[in-house]
Amino acid sequence: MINLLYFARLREELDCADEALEYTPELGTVADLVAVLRARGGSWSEVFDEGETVMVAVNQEMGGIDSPLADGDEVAFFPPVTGG
Amino acid sequence: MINLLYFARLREELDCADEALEYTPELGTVADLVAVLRARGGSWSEVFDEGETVMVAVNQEMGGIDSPLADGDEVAFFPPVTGG
Amino acid sequence: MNKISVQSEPFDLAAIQDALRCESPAIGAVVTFLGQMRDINEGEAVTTLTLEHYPGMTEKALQAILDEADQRWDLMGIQVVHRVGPLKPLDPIVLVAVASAHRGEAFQACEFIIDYLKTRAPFWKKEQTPEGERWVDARVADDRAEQRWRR
Amino acid sequence: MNKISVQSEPFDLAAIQDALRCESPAIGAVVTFLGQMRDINEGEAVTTLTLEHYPGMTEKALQAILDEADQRWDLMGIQVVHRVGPLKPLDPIVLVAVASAHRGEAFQACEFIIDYLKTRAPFWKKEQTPEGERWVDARVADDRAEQRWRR
Repeated sequence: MINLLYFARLREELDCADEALEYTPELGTVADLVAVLRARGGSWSEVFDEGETVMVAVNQEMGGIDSPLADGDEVAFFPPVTGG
Repeated sequence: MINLLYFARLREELDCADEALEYTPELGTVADLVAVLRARGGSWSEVFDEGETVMVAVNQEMGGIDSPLADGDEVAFFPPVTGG
Repeated sequence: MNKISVQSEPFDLAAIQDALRCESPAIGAVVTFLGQMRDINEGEAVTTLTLEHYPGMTEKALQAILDEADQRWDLMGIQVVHRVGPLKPLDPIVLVAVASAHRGEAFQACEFIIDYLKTRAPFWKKEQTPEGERWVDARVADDRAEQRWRR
Repeated sequence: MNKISVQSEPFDLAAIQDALRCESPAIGAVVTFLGQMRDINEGEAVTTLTLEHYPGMTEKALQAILDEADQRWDLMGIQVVHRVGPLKPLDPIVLVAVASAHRGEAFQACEFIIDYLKTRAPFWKKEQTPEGERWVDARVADDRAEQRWRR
């Protein structure tokens, strides 16, 4: 499984805070995962549109589109951070 | 009159915190005043030796060797400051 | 000693600074940054600010920033406190306090930490205004501030 | 509002910062520098530090520094407190707190003020060590720090 988390504006637009996704070897990188999510259509294709700035963390460390994925990973998507 | 003040190490070395000096037109600048003080000899010539770093304030504003003097001025001599 | 706290409760500015500065009589300088809620942003009145974060990752991201500051400068203690949840104008949001023997390093490290926190720690602000709610957009100025420290 | 105080009594760090930051809900950042007495200087133990100053000129010199900071940056209040008289290790010596809408200006102005204070305000430190008393020499590092701001 891959544990997916969504924060802030993304959580609201997707109406989803977290979900568990079946892991398959095709999910080699974050890019593969984003393609799966975008293919869901509706708000998913909007949020993960190529023109949108979405940040990703893999196992609670900042990652990128090329970050490799493995079974059991925690992957979080969120907008650029605005704390401080 | 010119009111003279000495601070910190200078005050201790001269054993003098303040004094009033008769104003004369020959005291055109701080340099003229320093020449008078240096001519006193002893610790005065040491403290105001050319090799020593002495700071001066005229009427409570940082000045220099060329600062003009006038009757009634307050002139203070002190070592480089070390607050903060 | 470094300490990180992410909390919904208010924090005691004086207690944190005193604990930090009294850790060692070799400390000569403490530089503190306090960020607080403004009642206006981009020209609009803001009545409430709500801070969301990513529990677990937040602490790790802050720890990584503090570790990097400790590598770059000779520091004698760092305290970071960040509020989450609803805040009102004048409420403190974040505190970064850095102790060092001399002031130059404390100033640099404190500014470095808040610059990095603003672009790398997973916090998000939502504003309540008379026109409704809105998520705060990341500021380009914060990206630029962070990039100064790259090497 | 700017405020300067030269005093022999201890000061209340929290009260000063709170008074400053609560002056306006348009304030977003408060940067504070606290300098405190170290128990060792140039390798020697220091038991007491005595601060002498030039009453009258001190306040004017500090005011001139604050006026220049206000000209250079868009600030929303500055508080400077400097102790005089005898101090013990861990005693706060000086506090510089600067409020602004955004942090960049508050950081720069705070560092500018302490850098200038160290070379332009008439304070002198005398240290009591086991070997006797000695006047502290001006640090070349402080001159260099001040020169960064020349323009």
